[in-house]
Parts: sequence; structure tokens; C-alpha cells
Amino acid sequence: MDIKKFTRSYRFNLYGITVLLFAVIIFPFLVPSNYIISTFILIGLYGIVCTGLVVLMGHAGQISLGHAAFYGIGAYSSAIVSGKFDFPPLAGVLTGILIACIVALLIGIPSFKLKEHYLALATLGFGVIVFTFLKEWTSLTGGLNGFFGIPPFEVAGFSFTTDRSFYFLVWAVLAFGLWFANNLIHSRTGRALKSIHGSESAAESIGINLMTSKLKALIISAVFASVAGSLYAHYISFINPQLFEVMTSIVFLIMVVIGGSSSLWGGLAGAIIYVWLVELLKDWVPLLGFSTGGEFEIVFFGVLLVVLLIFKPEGLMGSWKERKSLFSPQKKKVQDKKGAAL
Amino acid sequence: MINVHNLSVNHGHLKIIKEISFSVGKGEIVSIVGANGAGKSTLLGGIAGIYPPASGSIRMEDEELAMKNSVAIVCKGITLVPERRQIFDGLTVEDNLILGSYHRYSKEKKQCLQDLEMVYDYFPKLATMKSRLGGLLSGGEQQMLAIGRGLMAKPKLLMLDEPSLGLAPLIVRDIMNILVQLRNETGTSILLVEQNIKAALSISDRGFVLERGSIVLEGEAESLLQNQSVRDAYLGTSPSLQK
Amino acid sequence: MKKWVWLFVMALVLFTISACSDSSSGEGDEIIIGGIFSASGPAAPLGKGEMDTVKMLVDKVNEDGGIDGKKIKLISYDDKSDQNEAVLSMKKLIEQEKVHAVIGGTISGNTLAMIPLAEKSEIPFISLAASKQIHNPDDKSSRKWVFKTAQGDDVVIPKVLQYLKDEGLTKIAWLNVANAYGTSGHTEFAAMAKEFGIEAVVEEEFEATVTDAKAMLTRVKKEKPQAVVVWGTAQESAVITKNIRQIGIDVPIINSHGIGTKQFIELAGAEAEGIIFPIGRLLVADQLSDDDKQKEKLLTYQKDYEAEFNAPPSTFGGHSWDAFYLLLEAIKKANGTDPEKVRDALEKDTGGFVGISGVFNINEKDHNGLSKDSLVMVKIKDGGWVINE
Amino acid sequence: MNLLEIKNLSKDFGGVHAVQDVSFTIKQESITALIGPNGAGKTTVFNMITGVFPPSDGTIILDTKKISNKKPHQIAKEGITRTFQNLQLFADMTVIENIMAGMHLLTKTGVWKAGLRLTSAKREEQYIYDKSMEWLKKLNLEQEAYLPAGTLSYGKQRLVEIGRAVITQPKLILLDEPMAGLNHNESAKLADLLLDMKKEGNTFLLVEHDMEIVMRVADHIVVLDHGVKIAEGTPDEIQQNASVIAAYLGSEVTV
Amino acid sequence: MESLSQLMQLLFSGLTIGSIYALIAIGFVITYNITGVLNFAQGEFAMLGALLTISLSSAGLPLYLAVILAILIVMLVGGFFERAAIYPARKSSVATLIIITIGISFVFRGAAIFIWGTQPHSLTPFSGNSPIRIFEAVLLPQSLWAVGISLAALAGMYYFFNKTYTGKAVTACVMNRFAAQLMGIKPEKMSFLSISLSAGLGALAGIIIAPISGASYQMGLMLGMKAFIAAVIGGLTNAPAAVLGAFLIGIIEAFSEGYLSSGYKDAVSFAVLLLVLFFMPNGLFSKKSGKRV
Repeated sequence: MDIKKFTRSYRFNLYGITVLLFAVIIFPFLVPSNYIISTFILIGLYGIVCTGLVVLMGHAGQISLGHAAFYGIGAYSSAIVSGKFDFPPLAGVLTGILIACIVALLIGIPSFKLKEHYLALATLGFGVIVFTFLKEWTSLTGGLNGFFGIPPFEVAGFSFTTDRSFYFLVWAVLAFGLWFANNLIHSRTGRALKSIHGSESAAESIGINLMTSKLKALIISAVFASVAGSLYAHYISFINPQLFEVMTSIVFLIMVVIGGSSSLWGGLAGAIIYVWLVELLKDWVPLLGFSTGGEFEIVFFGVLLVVLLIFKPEGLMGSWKERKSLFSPQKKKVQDKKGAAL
Repeated sequence: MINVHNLSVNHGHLKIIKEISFSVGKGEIVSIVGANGAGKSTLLGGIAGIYPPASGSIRMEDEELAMKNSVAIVCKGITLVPERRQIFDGLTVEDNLILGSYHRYSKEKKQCLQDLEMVYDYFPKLATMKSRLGGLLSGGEQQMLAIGRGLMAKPKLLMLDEPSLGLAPLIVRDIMNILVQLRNETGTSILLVEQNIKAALSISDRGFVLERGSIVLEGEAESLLQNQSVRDAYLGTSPSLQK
Repeated sequence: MKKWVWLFVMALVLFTISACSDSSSGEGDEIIIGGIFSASGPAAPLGKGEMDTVKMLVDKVNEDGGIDGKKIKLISYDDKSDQNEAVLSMKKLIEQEKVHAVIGGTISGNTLAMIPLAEKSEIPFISLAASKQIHNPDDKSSRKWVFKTAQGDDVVIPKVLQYLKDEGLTKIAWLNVANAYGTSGHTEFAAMAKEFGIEAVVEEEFEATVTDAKAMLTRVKKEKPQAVVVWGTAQESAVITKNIRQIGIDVPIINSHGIGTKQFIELAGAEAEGIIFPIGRLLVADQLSDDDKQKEKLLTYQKDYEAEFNAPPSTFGGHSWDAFYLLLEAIKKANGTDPEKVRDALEKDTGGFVGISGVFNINEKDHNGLSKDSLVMVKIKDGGWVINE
Repeated sequence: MNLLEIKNLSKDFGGVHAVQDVSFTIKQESITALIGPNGAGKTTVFNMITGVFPPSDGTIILDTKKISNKKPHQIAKEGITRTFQNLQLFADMTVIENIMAGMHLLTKTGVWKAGLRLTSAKREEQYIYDKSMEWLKKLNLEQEAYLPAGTLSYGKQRLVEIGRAVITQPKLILLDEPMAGLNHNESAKLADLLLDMKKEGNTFLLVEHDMEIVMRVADHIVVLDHGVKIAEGTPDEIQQNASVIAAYLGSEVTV
Repeated sequence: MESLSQLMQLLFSGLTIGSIYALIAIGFVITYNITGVLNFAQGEFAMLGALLTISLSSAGLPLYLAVILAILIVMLVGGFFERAAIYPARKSSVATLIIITIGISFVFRGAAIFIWGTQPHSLTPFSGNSPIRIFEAVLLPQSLWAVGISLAALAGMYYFFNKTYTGKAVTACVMNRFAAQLMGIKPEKMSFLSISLSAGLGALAGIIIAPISGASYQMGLMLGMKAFIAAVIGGLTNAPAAVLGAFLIGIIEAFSEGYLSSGYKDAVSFAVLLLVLFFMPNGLFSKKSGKRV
């Protein structure tokens, strides 16, 4: 057995990934509806945030209820840098990344002494504080009146104004993010994170510094969220602080949990399920005879969420992974070998 | 009175107790001794319904208890005084004791209060610190409290998991004496798990030596105490005990 | 586990089918109107009435035989007060349902996020939200397709300032709720107060979830204002109003048009007495003189709404009434649903339209068309409303 | 030569003396066993050496360097690693990943290089992989390399844990009850492995209850009871020691 | 004099809102300790209690009956919620449990819109509305009710947990689940009991605050959040400390609103939360427990 087989066991299966990429690329040409493409743009953006969260939650085992803050930091950095000071959009994205890194560092150092529920609450509090700044720093952010007039994303003179072009941009970033995250979690750093998740004391016993490892994971996920936030701002062109409230953090967490944080694909899967479910309920709930308003959609969504998590507490991809992922067929062979060995 | 037959208990896929059979008669004190990791606590947990047995039977007065949960087993008259005492450290001594009779308190409150006095008779020291928090007691006092709490359940079989753990020898002796007195006065059967062979066997009628989840030696307490192989089992002087 | 994969795929297929199916099969036979309201979420007290009103009106028009024999089909979504849902709903209405016009956007934020879509797709869009940015943006971006039926703060604030000036209350305390409604009112107030010679001696914010603001009001009390202006919607304004009285500030209280519901009077109880606020004529329709142009329409709307929903209509419902009938008017004038023609008709041919919120004079420069005359100052008296002019 | 020197080590927990004034030394390339009845303070000594908590008093010196009061990961860096009484394997990771994680201190690829899969990262990954595979072969686990570690038999999980500790190339390896849960055959094999590894130059400190194994593998035995060192010596000496016998069998003779 | 009256006023405001937080916070603490679940739906019980009382009393029931009935109904709902959602998922990860309780809060909120609509509702104060003046500061009868009831509830809780037999069993279950099982105490029964109990407390909080602020379907979220902070500041394991935490948060809020700006009110209380978490993770009032290491 050599390393090629080992790396193949986690690297994307060439066949599967080609089909997937092909599907992603031809999709907007098959479905000419901007509405559906928009849902997929949102899925892509959420997918980016959630992939970062998967690295943080599924691999480093740290929960975050404050990721909307990083999303918001990205969005407002882009808005202010390119909308207010007329720098190129790319500069806004980079500013967002920089600020997100610094903030992640500042919040991470004290927070990571905490565990589980306490960590969840600390990140929640952090989210509220960032939200308050976005809301109250009116001279810069426009406050609750919102910030409008954010220019479309532009790189090398090409401006992403149509839904379709933006779709490709977002999914390209997502693909890069997935690739990067996949490389990372199967590297020295990724193993360190996973081992912290497995057992903190054992990880320390082999010389892994818990704090720096957790910080790395937080910074990576913050950067992912910030980039997605920047792209969102350029896409939607109007943002207001309420978009980055606690509820948004909770929505991100919902996506990761229903998708399953133990698989790299969990974040994307969760984003797909969440966005579709919300959209589908809009069509389906009235068919059941309830047409008063959105309250039934909320009730149905809540019930589905609870039922899903009672039966699949690890999330959909989490249980999928047990069956050996579609995207890494090598594991199946190993399975056979195990049968032979016994 | 209690018959354990071919009992196996697993932790995950790890077989801790392997088809053990033994019995404890009425009014008998039986010791199970063995080194750490032999599976003594798991055995008691299996009987008390904390760890559901993988197979085998536990019969008490012709009633099968092997698949019952811990609450049902307490009601049937088997009480475990757990390792490291496990008292409710934020509750007072008296509350700890009263909770010991939880499963019958609402039905026979009067009887329970009488039993409380009985426990205080056995452990006069506890009577002097009724309203002190359990967590503030010394190790020996906590052990007495734990045993007293066990007695409040009015058990037919009292199981004790390492009552001597971490206690000074003199206190160990006191506790062992109380156990004997208890058996003599109430006829309660006692199943004692100990690392401290001498203390345990000196008050027991019979004993077993448990090793790696199996009984490797059994007999009258006196004879076990004299047995060279018991000593070997603890100090590893000879490999003869290995099956 | 395979089941899940299959369910997943099935959901995908169903979704694609349901999403891609062209539901507007009867093109030409129907007038398709899209509606996007915040019927749940924080803005629900506003959006619910708007949605109900439009639904009621559509049924009514259809029962009466529609417009020129064409039935109206309403496709309405609840955006749950969420911007992303609003944007997706807008896209769905335009792309999937091929609506001829859209009514909606209960709150300003959602409306502002939807505007670029309406502009790009060239679909008439009548907003029900208040912000000035909707029809008259600071950055002068295009608003060709966007109209608005709510009195913006640029209309309401001068009404209030005029009132203050007339009463000689020049040193006032300004309190607004900390959300888009409150802050946009504040922005407008700050910009115009000087013109009227009004000075805010203290300016404060309060949360929409406020339960007790006496702490903040102690500061207000210290400044000894001649009047207090409270800018919020029913629930939080009621709390503030009560607190103002309880803490012993005995000066006139002026509220915003957001409190025009019975709930406010119930919530504020005895302390509601004497409160003055600007509002459309709907609330005081029965007190209007018979020669008032709006009176008949107001009473009909009130009667119909109460018959249907067993509750009095709100001024917010009135905004969607106006939007709906303005649109019908324009469609009639345009002889069809061609978006370009409907838009032009809205802009040019609806002059003098009498609605619930007031008399609209929409023109090329002003896509709202309401003046401060569309408002009256109303006083709460004996648990009811009386005109205070 | 002394590798580790423990001087007058004490630990109090809120007035309870868990360990009192314990001193002993560990020689290079030796196996030292720390024994004693339950609650004697062995685990506390372990935890102080590995930095889980600082000693209340006393010093720990590794290779002339004072290491008391350092954090666990720093102590690992100094060259002490350990296994755990209740297996602390990374159960969701495959066997080889567990071993590879052990190479953490010996490698240095950072986030960027790894994420972007630069050549240097690939090269280092190859090195880690080869080295780990080599170890798996030595431990006779190469068949199980790609199985999640949690699915292995208990005995094999023990081996993986020891392999993970040894691959860090530590100066000293602390084994906390390595034989617990193993059957007779498995523990005999593990004992052989320990002796082999000792010959290769590794040093072990061992807490173990299986006296037969202790007597077989240990060069030197330290006996604790009630937090105090009651005896020290070769296996033969310990077996004859009266206070050890008393402590183990329970006796009213206080030491 | 003026500054004194302002101080008093702030104190009154802080105590009033603090007592509301306290009731919900006790519920958090009870639920968390018995089931290990941080219940994000806790605030919704307050909403349900308030709206139910309003409906019942407007249906003609006398206020006290409406209150009792509403609390009982909410306790039932809480118990059902425990059986249906918490118990089956009790072994899941923290994140999953958090999301489950959030899902439940969606259900409660959606159902409330359906039943009570989106408009706020009002409840008449328990006893009049004429303010009492102390040093120029104003105290409302309802505030007295709020503080009084929450102190009474606290005393009730104290009595229940320390003087009644069932209460002691619940306490025992919190302290040492394993030993409690050995005594024949069923943890599942205790979990059911504790969630019903905290649901009842939440309902009570909602009912008290309804005459002050009105009640609507969305009132639960922020109340829940603040009570969270209070509970965490108190250490999450100790009900009296949570009550102190609640009053502290109420007072801090009142003062930051009175002296700073109310826009930062939420941020200030969350900042306090962070400070406490970072520097005193066991809570501000962590007393030395009898526990030994």
C-alpha cells in the first residue's frame, strides 16, 4: 500500500467530481430561471460559510453561534471599502478577510478556554456585540437605514452583473474553498484539529497546542464567512445590520447540523436542504390548505428540523459517511480487505 | 437467596465479566476480591441494573432480575453502595439518608423515619452531624453515610463496592465491624467487593477471587486468606494462577 | 440510508418540476399580480393586514367579473421579514410566475433590496414601505419602475413639525425605536427640524422589545422638554408612552403614525389619553365631513374588512388597498398588462386618485404623490380617536 | 544515566494530600513501574509529570531541565509522551491517521502550504506516511491501516495508542495501565513488545495492576500507598518487602 | 436630589425587569442541570403563558383562575415538549440539542401567530395602575407584583428543592445522577418534572410582564436571551445565583440605558456575559461547594 492509495482515499474521486463539476457548470444553462439560479447563488454563499464552520465544528469540535458576525464583517468591509471609498471590490474582500482574522484572534483566545454550551454562549454574545456595532456606528455603516449602492463585484475589468456570471463566481469560490478545506483537513493541521476533537488530553500528549490549533480553525472559518459576506454584499447591493443578527448565526448552525459536520460536504448539503426546504415549503404548505401566511411554514420547518435531528442527530451527510462516501470509493475496498483479514 | 448464573457484562464490545456464577445465602457475607481492573465494579453494576447484562441470569427468591432496570432492582431489595461513596455532597446528611428510602418513602413514611433512627444507632457519629452537608464530611464519615443510605433502602442484599478505598486502616476496621454487626442483627446478606483482601475476608463467610472477569478461586474466607496463590495473584510472584 | 439519497433526489426533481413549470399558462386571460408581504417575523403586525387586504380585494374584484372580463390572479408570498426571502420571492414572481406587477415590501429594507430586481426586469413595483430612499434615493439611482403608497417620513415629519410649530412647542424630546422605521424617522427629523425652528433637547433610542424604559426616560425628564415625540409602532410606543406618564413627564406626547391601531390604546390604557399623532384619514373616517373625497371609500373599506376578518383595518392595510387600486386603475388606463404601458399609466394617468392613505398625485418627479395634507393630526380621547385640527 | 528525576513531589487537593514527598529517578533505556493499591496517587504522579496539573511542591527534572509547571503540549515537546488508562484514541480517525498525528511535533507544514497542496507539503506528507506505515508494520497493524481506529479490537487499539506515543520519538513514554482490558495472550505480547522497544533505546514509566507483567518487564519498581512512597527496588526486592505486602493485602499495620 | 431620584428610578426599573429574567433563568438552571440541555425555547414559555392568560381572561375567567390555568397548560406543553423532543435526543451533541430547542421555538412562535395573530395584546395590571412615588421616583404596583412574585417563586423553589421530598430527589439527581439511580430515583421522571416546572416558571414570568409591556408572539426571544445571560452569570448550576445574576443584569441594563444609550443595552449585557465567561467561567457567585476534587 502506498501513499497514492492513501491520498486517493480522501481526495475527490475523479469520476464523481467531474460529474459534479459538469452538473454545476451546465446547470445555469439548463435552468434559465434567474430565480432558481439565485437560490443556488445563496446556496453557494451559505455553502462557503458552512464549509468553514464544518472545519471548525466537525474537525476542531468547537461550536460557534456567532458566525453571522464574520459574515457581516465581510459584507460591511466590502460595502464600505468599495461602496463608500470607491476602491475596487477585491480590496473590500481583502479588507474583510483581514478584519475577520484579527477579530477571530481577539475573540478566539479568551473563548477557547470555554467548552460546549459556554463556548456557544460566548460566541453568541460576540455576535450580538458585532451586530450592535454595525447598528450603532451609523457614520460608517449607515446604521439601521441600511447601506445601499454597493457596486457589483468586479475583477480584472470583468463585472459580475448577471445572476449567471455571479453564480459561476460563487461556485468557483466554493469549489476552491472545498478543495482547500479538504486538503487542509487531511494534512498535519487537519489531523491536529481532528485529534483535538477526538481527545484533548491525548492531543496534548503528542505535542499539539490546543489553543493555536483551535485558533487556526476559527480563523479559517472566519475567513470563509467573511469572503461569503463580501460576495453577498456585492450580489445583493443593499445590506442592513439585521441581516447579520443572531438569527443568521443560528441559521448557519442549523445548516451545518442538518448537513452533518463530520463530513466536508455537510455544510453544502445543509445549505442546499435549508434553502430548498424554505422555498419548497412556500409552495407546498399552501397546498395543504393553509394559506394564511408564513406561520405554517415556520411551524412545518420547526417540526421537520426537530424530527430530522431526532432521527439523524449526526446530520444527513454524517450518516451518509458511515456508508462510505460517494466521493471516496477507495474506502469500500478497504472494507473488503477488512473482511478478508478477519 | 441470590443466584447469579453465567452472567456476562460488556462495556461496548469489551467483555468485562465472563460467565460468572455464584450465590449468596441469607445472612451471609460474601467477598469478591481481586486487583484493579478485574471487573469487580462492573459485576456489581451488572447486578444492580446499571450495566445491562449481556447474558446470564440473576435470580432472587425465584424472580428473574437480569433484565430489570436499576429502579426495579432497588425495589426488589438489592442495594448497591457504590465505589467512592457517591454521596449527594450538596445535601445534608439526613437528606442523603432519607433519599436512600426514596422508593418506599411515600408509602411508609413512618417506617422510614424509624429506620433513620436505626441508621443513627449504627452510626452514632452521623447522628451528631445530621444537618451538615455531605460533601463536608471526612472520607470515613462519607463511607458511613453511603452505607447508611444504602441501609435506608431496606435491602435484603447489600452490595458494597470497595468501602475501604482511601480510608485509614483503623476506620476500615470500624466499618467492617459495623457490617458484621449489621448482618448479625438484621440478617441482611452482604456482598462485598474489595481490594483490601485481609479486611474483607476477615469478616466474610465465603470469598471469590476475580481476575480478568472470571472467578479463579473460591472457598471459605479463612482458607482463602491462608492461600499462597491469593498472595501471588496480588504480587505476581508466580504465574500459576493464570489459566 | 439509500432511502435518504432517494428522498433527496426526489425532492430535487420535484423542486425542479414545480419550480420550472410555467404556472402562468393562461397568459392573456388573467392579470397576474405578485404580492410580497411580511406576514410573519418582526414586521408581521404591519404585513399581515396588507396581505389580507389585497387578498380580500382580489376576491372582490373577481366576483364582480374582473377587469374587462379578465380575472385577477394573486400570487402572494410571506417574506417572513427576511431580506433574502424577499429577494428570492421577487425573482420567483418575475421569472417563474411571470407576474405583470408586484405589490409589496412591507418594510423598507426588504423593499430596497427588491428594487434593483424590479428595475432590471422592468416590472412595475408598488412598495408599501415608508422610507424616502424608495422613491427618492440619496444616490439618485434609477427608480423608474418603483412607486410607493405609504406616506414617507418626508411627508409625515413635516406634518408633525408643523403641528409642533403651531402649538409653540419648540424644545422637544425625540425618542425613536431602534429599527429601520425609527431611525429613518429620526434621520428625516434631524434634517428638517431647523426649518421649523424646532430643537431636540434630547434624542434617544429604545429597543423594539422594550419592557421598561423608565431608566432612559429619567434622562429625558431632566432636560425638561416642552413635548415628547415617540417614533415607533404600537407595542413599544405603548410601553414608552405609559412610562412617560408614569415617571411624571406631563407634557404633550406626539406619537408616529405607527400607532394607529386599537391595540395601542389597549396597551397604553389610561395613559393613551391625549396622545396626538399624524395618520391617514382611515382611523377617523366617520368623523370626516361628508364632502371629504375619501370618506366613502374609507367607510367601505372599513366595512368590508371588518366583515371579512372581524377586526378593524389598519392604515398599513390601507397602503396595500391604494397600491392595488392604483394598479387596477393603471391597467384599465393602459388597456392591458404591458408593463411599460402600465408603468406610464401609473406615472401619468392616475392623477387625483382618491385612496385610503390620501389623494395621490403621482408624477414623473414624485412616485409617491402624497402630500402632508393626506394626514390629519388625531388625538386619543376616551379610548377613541378624534380629529385634532 | 538518569533520564528523569523526581524530587520531593507533593500534591494537595483542597487539603487532601494526594501525593506527599515522593522522589524517584528513572534511568535511560529502562522500564520503571509505579504500583500501589487503588487511590495510592499513581495517576496524580502521572498527571504532574505530563503537566495536566502543576505539583504543589517539588520538582521534576528531565535531562537536567526542570519541566515542572509546564503545559502538557510543552512537556510533549520536551520529550515526554503518554498513553491513557481509558484509551484516548482518536476514534473517528483511521489507524494510520492516528499514527500520523503522532508525527505532529516532527513536522511543520502550515495551513497555507497544506491547504494549497504545495510540493513541500506533499513531500512532507509522503515522509509522514512512510514513517507511519513503517511503524504500523512493526506493530503488525498494516492490514488495519485504513479502518477507523474505534472499530479495532481493544488490544489493537492499545497498540495503536502506544504506536502513536512512540512515533513522536520521545525520551520517555508514560504508560497508564497498558494491560487493562487485554486478555492474557494480548498482554503477554504487549509485554514482549515493550521489552523489544526498550532494547531499541526507549524508556518507559509504567503504571500497572497486572503484577505478573510488572514483575516480568520492570527493571525498577516504585510502590506508592496513600500518596507516600513505601518501597522501591527490583521486582525481587519488592516481592519480599513486608510493607508492600501489607499495603496490597490490607493489614492493620500502618506504615 | 434629582440624581438620587434618577438612581432610585433606575434601580426600580432594574429590579422589575430583573425579576422577570430571574423567573426564566431559574427555569434554565433547572432544565440545564437535570437534562444537560440549554433550552433555547425557554423564553417561548413566557410568551405562551402571557398570551394564554390574556385569552382566558378575555374569555371571561377571573384573572387568578386564568393565570393558574395558563400556567398549568404551559406546564403540560413543556412536559410534552420534553417527551417529544428532548428525551429522544438526549444523547445527541451540544450543537444538535441547541438546534432542536431552536426548532421547537420556531414551532411555538409559528403556532402563536396562528392562534393569536401578529398584533400585540394587553393585560390589565393585577392591581391598579396608580404609581407610588418614592423620592420622586416612580414605582408601579405591577413592579411590586413582579418582584414579589419572583421572590415568592424563588422561595417556593427553595422550599420545593430543600424541604419537600420530591424536590430533594430532583436535587439529588442533579448532584449525582448515578447515585440517584441507585436509590431508585428515575432520572427520566425527574427530567419531565423539571422541564414542566421551568415551563411553569417561564409562563409566570410572561404573565407578570404582560401588563407592563404587552404580549406578542415574538416576546419570548429576547426575554429568553437575557435570562440566559443571567443564568450563565450565576454559573448555570445554582438557582439562587441565577436569580442574583438576573437582578444584576436587570440593573446593569437599566443603568446603561439611563446613563449611556439604550442602543448599547443588549451589547452591554452580552459584554458582561463575555467578561464573566472569560474571567469567572464558574459564574460570579460561585461559592465553594462541598465537592472535593
